[in-house]
Amino acid sequence: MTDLGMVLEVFLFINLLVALLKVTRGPTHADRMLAALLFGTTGVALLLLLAHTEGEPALVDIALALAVLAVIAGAAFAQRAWRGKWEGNEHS
Amino acid sequence: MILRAILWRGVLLAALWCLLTEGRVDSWGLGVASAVLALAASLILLPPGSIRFSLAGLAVFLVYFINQSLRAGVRVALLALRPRLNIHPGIEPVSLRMPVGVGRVILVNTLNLLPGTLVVDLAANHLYLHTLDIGGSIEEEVRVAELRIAKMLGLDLDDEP
Amino acid sequence: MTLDLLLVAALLWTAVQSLATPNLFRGVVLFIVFGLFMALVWVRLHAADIALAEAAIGAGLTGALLLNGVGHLRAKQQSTLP
Amino acid sequence: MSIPELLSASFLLIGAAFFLVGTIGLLRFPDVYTRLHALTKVDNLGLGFTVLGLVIQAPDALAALKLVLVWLLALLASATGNFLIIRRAFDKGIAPWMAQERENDP
Repeated sequence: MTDLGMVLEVFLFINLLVALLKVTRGPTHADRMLAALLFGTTGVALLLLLAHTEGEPALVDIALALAVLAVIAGAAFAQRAWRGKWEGNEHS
Repeated sequence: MILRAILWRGVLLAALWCLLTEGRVDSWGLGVASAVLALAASLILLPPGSIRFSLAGLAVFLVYFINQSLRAGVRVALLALRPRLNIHPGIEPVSLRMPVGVGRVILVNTLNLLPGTLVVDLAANHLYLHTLDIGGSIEEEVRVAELRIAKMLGLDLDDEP
Repeated sequence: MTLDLLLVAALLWTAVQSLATPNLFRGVVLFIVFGLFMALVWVRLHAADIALAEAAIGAGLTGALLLNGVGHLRAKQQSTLP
Repeated sequence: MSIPELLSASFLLIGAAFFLVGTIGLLRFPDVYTRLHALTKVDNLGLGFTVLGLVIQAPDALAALKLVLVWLLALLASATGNFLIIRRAFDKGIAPWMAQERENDP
């Protein structure tokens, strides 16, 4: 059973690496940020699985913190970093 | 009225702390302090009396919500897996009967998780929805979601637009 | 084992990329991603408390502050440039 | 393997499959709005199934409830964050991708 957990952990991590491609490629700022938020959700799942396979319930708390704080980064992006009119090219 | 709200919310927040610490008792000092702060914040941000929360409504809403989000996930998953991408996305305005306040916040968050809809903007009395298949039955879905949420919160919907 | 190797590779790659990229915004987002990887590394090292701090501060708060900074810089650039 | 273990394993597998599809959607869909459809819906479902699979194996009821709480918070968090970003994208006037454009311009 923990074997399956470990396989799934590697699988989810590879998923993260594929999403990393989107972060580096863009093309728009929103794409990068959304990929980073996807990291949040996948990261939460990964941490929950790790909590199970390593038998450390404290990791659930980390997952909780990650889930909640991802919003702060998302909100900071939407409210502060990404203002002004769309010009079709964001020097990506 | 206000005492009742304080009592209910206090019990809920204490239960939440209990859940977060998984029933340990050594951190209750901090727990009580944060529960009181959270209670104050909730009273300021959401004054009591504006909604009449219904547990039966919550149950109905939860069943509806889980059912719909399963459908949403499967549908988008199938679209993403099709060899030739066959989607007709677009933005549609839909009128809104939900009064301003908590109800709207919950409605927007729910619609974001429902099949084929994504709220892109919120105006005085309508929503702009982005859909994957334009020309579908989006208006009806919004009506259903509105009704369920209004029942849960004991809100009255505005008249027919 | 596989997970650890992938994790180290990803950590190093995001670190180098976030420092080397000429695009400020890309650097910031990569830094947020780096914070998440760092938290996972702490988890693998059995340091759950440091991982919690890293997830909260590195991936959450510092990311928000840096994004705020990018916003200010851009507003300033737009007001000084024609 | 006992029946609960089997059930849990299959939920975990379904969850992982949804995550994979979410990533595929992120790479394949043509614009910000459609990509967000893939993210908000599919990924939350993936997390939901993962949580469900772990809840079955949770040591006690409190631990199980806490896992569900994580899912609910993640749901709320991603719905809110995504709404903020998408509203900003709409504000900035990013036009949604249309199917016709693709037919005219293969």
